[in-house]
Amino acid sequence: MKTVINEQNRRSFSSQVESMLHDKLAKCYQCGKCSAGCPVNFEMDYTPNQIIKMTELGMEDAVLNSKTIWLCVSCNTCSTRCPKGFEVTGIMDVLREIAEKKGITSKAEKEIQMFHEVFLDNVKSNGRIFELELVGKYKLKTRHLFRDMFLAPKMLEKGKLKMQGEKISGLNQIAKIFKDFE
Amino acid sequence: MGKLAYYPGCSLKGTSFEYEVSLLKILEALNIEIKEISDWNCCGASAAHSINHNLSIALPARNLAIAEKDGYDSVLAPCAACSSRLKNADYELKNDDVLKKKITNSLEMNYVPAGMSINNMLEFLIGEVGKDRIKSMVKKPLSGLKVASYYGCLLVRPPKIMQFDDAENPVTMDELVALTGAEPVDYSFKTECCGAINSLSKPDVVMALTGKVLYDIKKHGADLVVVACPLCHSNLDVRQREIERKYEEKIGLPVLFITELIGLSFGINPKDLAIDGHMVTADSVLRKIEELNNK
Amino acid sequence: MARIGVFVCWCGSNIAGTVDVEKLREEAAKIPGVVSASDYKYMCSDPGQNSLRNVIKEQKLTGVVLAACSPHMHENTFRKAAVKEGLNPYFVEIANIREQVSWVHEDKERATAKAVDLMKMMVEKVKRDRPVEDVKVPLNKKALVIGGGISGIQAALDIANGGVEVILVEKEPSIGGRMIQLDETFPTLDCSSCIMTPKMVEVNQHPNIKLYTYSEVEDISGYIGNFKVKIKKKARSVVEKDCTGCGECWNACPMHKNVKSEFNLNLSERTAIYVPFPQAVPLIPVLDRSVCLHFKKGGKCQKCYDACGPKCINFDLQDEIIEETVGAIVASTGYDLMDTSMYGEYGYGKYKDVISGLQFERLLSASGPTEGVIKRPSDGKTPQTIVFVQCVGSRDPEKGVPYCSKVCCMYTAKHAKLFAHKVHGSQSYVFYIDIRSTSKGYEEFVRGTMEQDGAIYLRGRVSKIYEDGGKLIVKGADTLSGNQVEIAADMVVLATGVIPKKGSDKLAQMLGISYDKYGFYTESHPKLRPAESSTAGIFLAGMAQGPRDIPESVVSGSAAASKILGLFSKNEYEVEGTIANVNEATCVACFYCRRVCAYNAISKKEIKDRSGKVVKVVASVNPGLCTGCGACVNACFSKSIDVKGFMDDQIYAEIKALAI
Amino acid sequence: MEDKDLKTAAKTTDKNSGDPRIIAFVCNWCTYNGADLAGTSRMKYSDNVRVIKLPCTGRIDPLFIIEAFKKGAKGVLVSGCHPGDCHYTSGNYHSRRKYATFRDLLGYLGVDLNRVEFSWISASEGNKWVAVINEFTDKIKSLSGNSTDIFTKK
Ligand SMILES: Cc1cc2nc3c(=O)[nH]c(=O)nc-3n(C[C@H](O)[C@H](O)[C@H](O)COP(=O)(O)OP(=O)(O)OC[C@H]3O[C@@H](n4cnc5c(N)ncnc54)[C@H](O)[C@@H]3O)c2cc1C
Ligand SMILES: Cc1cc2nc3c(=O)[nH]c(=O)nc-3n(C[C@H](O)[C@H](O)[C@H](O)COP(=O)(O)OP(=O)(O)OC[C@H]3O[C@@H](n4cnc5c(N)ncnc54)[C@H](O)[C@@H]3O)c2cc1C
Ligand code: SF4
Ligand code: SF4
Ligand code: SF4
Ligand code: SF4
Ligand code: SF4
Ligand code: SF4
Ligand code: SF4
Ligand code: SF4
Repeated sequence: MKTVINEQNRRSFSSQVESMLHDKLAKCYQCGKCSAGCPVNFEMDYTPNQIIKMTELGMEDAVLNSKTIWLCVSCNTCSTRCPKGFEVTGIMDVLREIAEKKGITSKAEKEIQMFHEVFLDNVKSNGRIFELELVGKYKLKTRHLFRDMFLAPKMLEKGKLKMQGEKISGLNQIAKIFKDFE
Repeated sequence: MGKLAYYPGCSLKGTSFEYEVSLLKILEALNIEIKEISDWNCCGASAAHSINHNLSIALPARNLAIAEKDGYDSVLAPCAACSSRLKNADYELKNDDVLKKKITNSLEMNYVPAGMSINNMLEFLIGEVGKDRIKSMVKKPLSGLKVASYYGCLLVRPPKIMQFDDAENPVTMDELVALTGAEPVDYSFKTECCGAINSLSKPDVVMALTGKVLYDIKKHGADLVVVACPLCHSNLDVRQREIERKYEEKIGLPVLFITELIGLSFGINPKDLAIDGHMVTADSVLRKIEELNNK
Repeated sequence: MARIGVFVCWCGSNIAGTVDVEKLREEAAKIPGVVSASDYKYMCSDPGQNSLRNVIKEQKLTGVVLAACSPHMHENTFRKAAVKEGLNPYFVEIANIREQVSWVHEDKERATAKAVDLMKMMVEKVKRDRPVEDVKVPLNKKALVIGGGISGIQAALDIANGGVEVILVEKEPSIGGRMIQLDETFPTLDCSSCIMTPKMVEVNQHPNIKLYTYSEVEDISGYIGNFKVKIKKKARSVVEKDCTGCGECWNACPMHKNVKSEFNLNLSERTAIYVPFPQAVPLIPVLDRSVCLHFKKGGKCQKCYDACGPKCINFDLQDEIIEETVGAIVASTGYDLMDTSMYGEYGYGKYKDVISGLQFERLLSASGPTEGVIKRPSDGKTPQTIVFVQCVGSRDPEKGVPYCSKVCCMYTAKHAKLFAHKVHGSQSYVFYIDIRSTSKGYEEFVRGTMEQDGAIYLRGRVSKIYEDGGKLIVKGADTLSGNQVEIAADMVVLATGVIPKKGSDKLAQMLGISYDKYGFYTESHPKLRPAESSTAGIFLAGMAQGPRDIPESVVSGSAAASKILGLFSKNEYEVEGTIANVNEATCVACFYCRRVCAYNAISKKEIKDRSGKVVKVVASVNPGLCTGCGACVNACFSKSIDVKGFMDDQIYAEIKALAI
Repeated sequence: MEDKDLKTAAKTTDKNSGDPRIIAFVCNWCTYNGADLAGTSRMKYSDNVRVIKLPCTGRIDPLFIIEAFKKGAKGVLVSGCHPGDCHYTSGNYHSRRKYATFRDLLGYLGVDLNRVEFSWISASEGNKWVAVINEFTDKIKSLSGNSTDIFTKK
């Protein structure tokens, strides 16, 4: 891989990330401890420390289209062990948020991205999660109709899946929150 | 003990109803009253902070603000994810004045950060209830039962926000296990991540992570696992059969909520604790308890 | 009445080319108090100096101003000339009209105007000069060295060989410090005890060295040339002069199972009466009363006493306090390793086979608990695979310290090398972030570990270590390949960072020297006075100043020694007289001055009347310690303290001379 | 000292704002040598500055600054060694800590803080000395030259 650094783009991207993150990219000294402990590192295309360096170098496209940012499950193992106290988990949040705002759809990990979107839609319309609806909508969207569905009968039998969701009465407040922050 | 608010969160009203049932049962036995926050909303769980930071603070903030308005000074959030989101929101509101202003404006409610004590299930049991009180209620000590405590990520990390136990070697749940008379089992992956929210969208990854934890627990000779998080529970319990099939090795580890284990030691009928609600049946555990009691 | 002479120098055309020297002379002549104003081509030349001397003599000058080059060039020259005519050297002031006027400005009129200003300032200053006498402090030519590691030993030997008496105080039962715990030493792999033991013996036998082991400094007062020291010699319960070191006592002692050996870092046990290691100097045991059955069980046991031929065990011996007076001190108290149990993810303390670098040294050492055979603490098996983790505790501001411990890159390379030499077919893996191998032969040494001895280096930190089936699984990163790796190891050695010896901050407070936030002693100047502390007469050596290896510790020990020998080459210590001075009449004893003085130069002084009753307490400046920095002057609200040569009235006069 | 001493001496600088008098309090070890270096390197800089040498910036008293303004200076520079390079262990740490308090005090006394400058110039920074003097002089020239306005800030 070869990267030609465009100083202007590099600065604007890295400073956007830094200001959302409230942390400095230069703090990371690339020891790799974050990546070593990351539970999902085996699936990632770039390791967390690479994502940090790439962000510093302004490799915006590669970073925002990476699998890594969507695979991260925010377990905070990285940030907790980082010797420099760098917000590794935070940078993943920030990059996902930027990708989302830019309308970038992850090619490799669109299901994860979609799950988050469907989840928030569910919150928006009910104020709470109605799991059956959530799962249904998600399955419809991703067209993975049958995957996981074999669990449903047993879960129903155990009383784990409710047929009726609850809606809260302050839905207008929830709508306002979404309007203000979406 | 001040006025105690209860934030159940969505899972306890759905897939993890066993958690709520058992929790209410043991609190009843302990004679402790908690009240659900009125008209609470979903905290946004992992989805909100994954793609919208401000939303991930605003959603839980509404619940905290309602609790404050209603005069509570302590919230119990049994779901580890919910308690984590509530603590995160509290932390951010405390440290980011600009955001705090935006959010309280949007909510049209005030909230004083750090004014409320936000407790996960374990903190609540150890801190608000107290070891002595729990111990005094143990009618049927579970001695001889080997129990592995699985903490996962959300209870302990990030430590600067969670302010709970040791992030690498937590012991609180083990202490509670010991109170029931059971024997805590030490193993290597107490705080290793189970894959959490990606359960539906990335089942293979989740099975790999959860499998690793389960097989390690198995190897260390536990009879069962206890958890304090619906997400952990659903990955360890609901997915267990599939994991066995995938890795072609039996696990057969019942996964109980810590509240259920405590309920059993209180002598509460397993049915009343909804222990039959799990996908991996807990019969083996119940049988072992009977055997040990008869000895 | 002031009689000032002003001498304007042309410096050839260097000054005269830009400054109107005649005008300058004329202006000088107009100033009240100036009785002579002259100019000359080269004031610093012999004829120039002679004319200066002549005018001083003939005009009976009370002060001299030279408008010439920078005082840093020729102030001394002119002062010496003035002294020859009986003038106090501090009555010579220089107006710097070359470096700060003629060489930096071009407009002749304006440059001349500035030169006039500078000259006037100096005239006003010199009018207010008071005679300053250089202070002479008598020196007790005896040195105290605190800490008998390699740096302290080196300092003590160098001083003693220079013919000066030395007192060496070591708090452990034996001298040797950390170095004697090491196996072979990088970069040349000499056996540590082979090169260390002779030095230890030499210390013990040197006629100029008085050795106090198992002793600590209790109190220090005084100043350069005259420190009063109280040394507590802890009771060994053994009469030293009679003991032959035969070992009958410790062989007889029943307490050999449950006391962990400090020297072997808990990897073996020792008896209640013990020497820390067989080559201890002095070879005299210490009876550890905290575990001895005689003391714990009311006199039940006295097996050691029975076994001892010369009957030199005495259960009733008490701590002794010894008082000494010395002229200079070396602080060489060395280091400790960090406690890595704060790394829950590495399982130090939980997994027996996760050990520190210093523990590994003991496993390597032929005189160690395994007689040099590398064995796992858990089951005694020889490991085939060892993972070394560098920078544990160091470079980790979150859990440890931000600094680099400097020696661990090298000792890890050494460990991997020695492991390869001792266990054939074995494999070591080293996790590192950067390799710091910057002294002579070091980089080659590390390369050798990789290229000849086959250690595999992975660039990255380790995130977690856990046990699985008798193996330690090490989860680390290799950022170069971009991979996460897991290695199943038999043993893990943590390259634990170094911190100052416990209690070094307390000792620093007692000595009145400054130390950084970690507890390392700070040098008087980090580059140019690395052997000196902030306090005159107290010198530094070894790891107590900061991470360093043996060669550097030796160099610093020698440096401290040579500073002391230099100091002691005279009978008195001379201090420039431009130091602080207290007006006892106005001092109100608030001691704000003492708080700001970084050199501990201010003390309380009691003024007594004839009957010996204290009538007043005032601040008193210790000329041996004061540097004349002037910080105290501003702290004093009653204006009772001033620095000679830079008195308040002089500075105000200079400002006033510039009034427009 | 008697004021008439001065009256006999020639006025050397104009009173008008175009030619302000600047007094620099510098330490003997670093900045004074830095200024000397500018000289030995024959660099050129504004001739409005008059240097007063002190042992250390730790010796500097806020009243010196006030006095300098009272005696007609339009700007005051304080310059010493870089932190950590102080000839005296911690002299300039003291003064650095003091500067914050200094500024407060000067502000309280009504001194226009634009007219007081603190800097660190080492013995090897002849060029920095030149730059600091030139920039500071320009800055002072750009401020109004009326001496009263130095003290009349609320
Ligand atoms: C694992 C490891 C391996 C190493 N290997 C090498 C190597 O191969 N080559 C190399 O060059 N360097 C090596 N080093 C570095 C080397 O150990 C140090 O550079 C050296 O020991 C420093 O000597 P010192 O005299 O300054 O301190 P120390 O050896 O610590 O000596 C200080 C002495 O002062 C005594 N003391 C402390 N406080 C007091 C007090 N208040 N009163 C009286 N006495 C006191 C202590 O008991 C001790 O005896 C290694 C370090 C480690 C940790
Ligand atoms: C680019 C660079 C930057 C550096 N920056 C720093 C820094 O920021 N901080 C730091 O601590 N160190 C720094 N250093 C290192 C520093 O320069 C050296 O440590 C230091 O100068 C060594 O001093 P020395 O007296 O040993 O040698 P030198 O400075 O080389 O002095 C040797 C002298 O001996 C003379 N000489 C040689 N042969 C003879 C002979 N036969 N007869 C008579 N005279 C002879 C030479 O002319 C010379 O004057 C830097 C080095 C470099 C290359
Ligand atoms: S652990 Fe911290 S310092 Fe190390 S690479 Fe990751 S973010 Fe950077
Ligand atoms: S928070 Fe994300 S990047 Fe960090 S360790 Fe967990 S999954 Fe990996
Ligand atoms: S037996 Fe006596 S002489 Fe021998 S070492 Fe012990 S104390 Fe010394
Ligand atoms: S008296 Fe104490 S030191 Fe002596 S042999 Fe008995 S236990 Fe050991
Ligand atoms: S010497 Fe090497 S191992 Fe030690 S702290 Fe420095 S870089 Fe890390
Ligand atoms: S040779 Fe110089 S640049 Fe390279 S590692 Fe060594 S000190 Fe650093
Ligand atoms: S500050 Fe002044 S008055 Fe106070 S003790 Fe010191 S010299 Fe005396
Ligand atoms: S001049 Fe400096 S060293 Fe001397 S007493 Fe005052 S503050 Fe201390």
